[in-house]
Amino acid sequence: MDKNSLIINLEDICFAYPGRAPSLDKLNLQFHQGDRMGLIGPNGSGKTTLLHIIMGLIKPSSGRIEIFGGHVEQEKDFRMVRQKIGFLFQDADDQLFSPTVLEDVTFGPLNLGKSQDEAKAIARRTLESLGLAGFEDRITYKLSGGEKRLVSLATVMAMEPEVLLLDEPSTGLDETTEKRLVEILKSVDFSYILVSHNIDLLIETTDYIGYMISGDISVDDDSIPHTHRHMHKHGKYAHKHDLSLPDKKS
Amino acid sequence: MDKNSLIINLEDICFAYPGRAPSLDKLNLQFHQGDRMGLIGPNGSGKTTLLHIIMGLIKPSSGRIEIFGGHVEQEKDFRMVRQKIGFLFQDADDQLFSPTVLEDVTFGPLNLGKSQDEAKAIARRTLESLGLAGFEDRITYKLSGGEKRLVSLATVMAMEPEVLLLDEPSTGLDETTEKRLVEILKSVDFSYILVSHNIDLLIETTDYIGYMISGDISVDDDSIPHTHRHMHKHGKYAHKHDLSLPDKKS
Amino acid sequence: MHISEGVLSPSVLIAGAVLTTAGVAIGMKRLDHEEIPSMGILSAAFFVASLVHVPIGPASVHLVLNGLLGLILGWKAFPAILVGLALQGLLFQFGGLTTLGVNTLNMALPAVICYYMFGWGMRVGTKMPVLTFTAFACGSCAVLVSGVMVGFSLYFTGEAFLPAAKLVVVAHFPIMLIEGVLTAACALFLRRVKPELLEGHYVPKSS
Amino acid sequence: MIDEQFAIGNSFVHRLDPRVKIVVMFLFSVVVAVSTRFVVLLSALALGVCVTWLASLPTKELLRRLVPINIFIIFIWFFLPFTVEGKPYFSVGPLVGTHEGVLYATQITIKSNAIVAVLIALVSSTSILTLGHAMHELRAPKKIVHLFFFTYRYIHVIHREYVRLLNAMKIRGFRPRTNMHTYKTFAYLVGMLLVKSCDRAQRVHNAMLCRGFRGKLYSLSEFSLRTTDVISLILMLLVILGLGILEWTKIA
Ligand SMILES: Nc1ncnc2c1ncn2[C@@H]1O[C@H](COP(=O)(O)OP(=O)(O)OP(=O)(O)O)[C@@H](O)[C@H]1O
Ligand SMILES: Nc1ncnc2c1ncn2[C@@H]1O[C@H](COP(=O)(O)OP(=O)(O)OP(=O)(O)O)[C@@H](O)[C@H]1O
Ligand SMILES: [Mg+2]
Ligand SMILES: [Mg+2]
Repeated sequence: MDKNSLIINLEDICFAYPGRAPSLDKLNLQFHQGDRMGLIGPNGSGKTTLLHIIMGLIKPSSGRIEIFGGHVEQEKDFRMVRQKIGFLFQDADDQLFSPTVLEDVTFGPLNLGKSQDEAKAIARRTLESLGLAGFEDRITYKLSGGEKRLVSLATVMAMEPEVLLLDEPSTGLDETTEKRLVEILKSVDFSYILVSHNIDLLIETTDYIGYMISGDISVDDDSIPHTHRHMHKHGKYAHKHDLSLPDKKS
Repeated sequence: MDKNSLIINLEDICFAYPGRAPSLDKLNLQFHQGDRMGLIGPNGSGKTTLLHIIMGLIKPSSGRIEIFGGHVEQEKDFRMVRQKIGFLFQDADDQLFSPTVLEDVTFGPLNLGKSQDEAKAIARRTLESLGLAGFEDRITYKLSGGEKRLVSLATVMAMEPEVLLLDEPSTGLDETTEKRLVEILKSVDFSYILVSHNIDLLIETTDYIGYMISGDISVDDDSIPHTHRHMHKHGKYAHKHDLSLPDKKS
Repeated sequence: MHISEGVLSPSVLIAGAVLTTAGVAIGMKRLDHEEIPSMGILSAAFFVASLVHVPIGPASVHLVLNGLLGLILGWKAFPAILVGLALQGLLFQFGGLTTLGVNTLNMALPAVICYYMFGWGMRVGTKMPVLTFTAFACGSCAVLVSGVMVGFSLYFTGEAFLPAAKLVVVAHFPIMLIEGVLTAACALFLRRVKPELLEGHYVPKSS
Repeated sequence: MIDEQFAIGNSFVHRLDPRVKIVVMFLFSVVVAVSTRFVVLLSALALGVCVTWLASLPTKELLRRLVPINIFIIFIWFFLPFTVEGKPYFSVGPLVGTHEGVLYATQITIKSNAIVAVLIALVSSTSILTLGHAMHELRAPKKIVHLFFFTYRYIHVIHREYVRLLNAMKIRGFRPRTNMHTYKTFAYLVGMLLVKSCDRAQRVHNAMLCRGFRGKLYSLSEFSLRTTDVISLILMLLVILGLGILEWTKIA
């Protein structure tokens, strides 16, 4: 598949939860191989809904979904989609449902028809690549918040997807864990869509940012480099925009 | 009570969850009437634990707690504390348990011995002051994340406390709601302690910031004004440090 | 009330085990593989709810909620209660293996009976007073029947247990009242907040 | 509250294969539950004490855990001595306690404590997850084993939610009393827990779908019997068999 082929193509997607105003309203989205897209927008603007539509967890009331060049509509079409697109949920407790870390990470590969041994090998490899070697036999519910988030990421990556959808992966994480997550995202060569309220995080980890507002996305490509100068108290504390701006020393 | 009287005085507080390393380790804290204190620190450094100790939800293994000049130790001492100090939990959006907003906001006043009518009047007044007029009969469970957070704040404010403890009140909120929260905080004349990972928020809403690390606080008063200059893409999007810096136009 | 190990006669223990096995088998048959995670989560919720202690005068009792459980789960109450009791046994030693059958039966059968007797009151469109009444009746009857069944388990073990059995039943009366009130209030809450839960649509299934 | 203190340890009993422990515990419970002879019951109790000693469990905690069952036993002691017919033995006011009654109540007391002691020593010394896996290996129905796993997994999450709600009530001045306000509040609490659990069920289901879930659940578990496991199993089985023989043949 060439670098810039279209992976996700949504056309005029509409969706409303029963008895609600539309969450998605004639939404269009083109996402290409190699893209790293950020998505920001107010609470309730439909970001999570959009990701659920892509994964086939809810079905749009109208519109057309094409993924990897094929039209997807039925549950069985989405089975294929879910092998190729990994989805990191907002709450790690929802994603880690197995008793131990190893069981949780092997769950995906086993469902894809891998043997127990292959699945374990994949799991070990994935955990190691995220710096989680030695976590295999830890009990999932006893992990700390940050560890849970990273293990969740491992469960998704163990499916060896081509694209990742990340729904607010950094909420509630401190700077160290957040930084680790950012490093991981920068080092893997996935295409991904990252939803976050944190613009600094998005600027650092994505190539372009979509702004979602009342069920539609506007992508703004003319990223205008500009200069801020500012001054503030508490300069002694490490603070986020120090870390997030590659050119801060300019 | 004069402006600068000591409200919260913690001396050598130690606490450890069973089978864990100490979460608080000989912690000292003086908090005065009129103070607006920020608290920042890595995950697991004990910020939430500290607030729980102040509210008497967990009991320290050693150390002395004085609140409003009195030594508090027993559950019944803390009942008085809870009337005067309001606490917004870290996961504020899941601290609502009543079917409707009105029932939830009246819950506190009713427990304080107010009559139904008084409680309702207080609730209406509080909701209005937070811009939530008309929310009375909404089902709490069906509110959006941001609305839940604001209603939770209303439930706490309806107790008419003198001090507020806020545990990461802005996580998961979009900029609009976060700004609204900041406006509310700036407009009320409470003393408060605000825990957040977001230094910009703290700088904007508090007078001084405590840094919490492995169970102890260091307060750093020499806020050194300094200048950053930086440049980044996506300048067209409103972004957080634009809002948070009073002197950005300098 | 849990009956301790070593009290009941072998015949009562065996009867309890056999009937519980049958009940669990029926419950499991109605449970798809796909629903197991959801059922587990709901069972966990009931487990936690049963840790709630409510004051009654100077004492406090923990909730049973088998009426509510029956209303929501029907026959699936059997596996849910079996797993719940097994975990209680393992975590708090409230019971052991030989009495697991009898204890499950004593809680789950009333749940299922009440489901058939009062479940209709939860359906869409029933009026508030009807809902309140049926929910109250369901909550209190489930506890009453449980009490009576515990009494009979003792009585069938030996005539000598008769006075103890009677006292067990009487001791369930105040709990009945509380459970009735709680079940009714809870049903009203669910009706307002998430009615589908009362109408049997509580587990996600993929289409 | 929901922690497994006894599962931490490295005694001989802790290291036994969990399948052996389950089998032994099951057979032991059944044999003792149906036994009536004092020789058998006393040997069983002695055995129970031995096993708990082998597991080197903290005595205080052990005794604390024996409290719940013994409350029921004490309840029984108020009745049985007086209601079982037989030779008068003692009297309290108008009530006459019989010799047979006291013996019967004693028998129950010993049985109960023996069974629960072994239960604690063998089963509580194993983590619940390991037990689940062992049940799977012992061919317990798969659906039940998985239901057990999911319930156990989410008890912790939901318990945390419960504590959070309870704290939210506390800081708003709530004090449980015997009144409608209290009962209504607890009903809301339970209702909220159920509603949230339902939503969580939906989310977990979605997460599983995204990882290719099609109704099949897996368990990874590998236990291998070691020589000590086999020897202990045989030894324990012989002892239990001995108890059985003692009971039914009435020798000794
Ligand atoms: N399960 C649901 N049932 C009914 N309405 C829902 C449900 N989930 C979301 N909604 C509604 O759909 C709209 C879009 O919600 P969505 O969760 O997609 O927003 P979001 O952009 O992800 O917000 P956030 O930033 O808070 O995560 C909101 O108005 C929300 O209230
Ligand atoms: N209920 C609990 N049981 C056991 N350990 C706990 C519990 N709550 C917190 N801890 C532990 O206590 C320590 C302090 O936790 P605390 O929640 O106070 O940190 P925090 O500073 O609020 O972190 P965060 O920024 O993530 O909110 C952590 O190591 C945490 O793992
Ligand atoms: Mg969202
Ligand atoms: Mg915290």
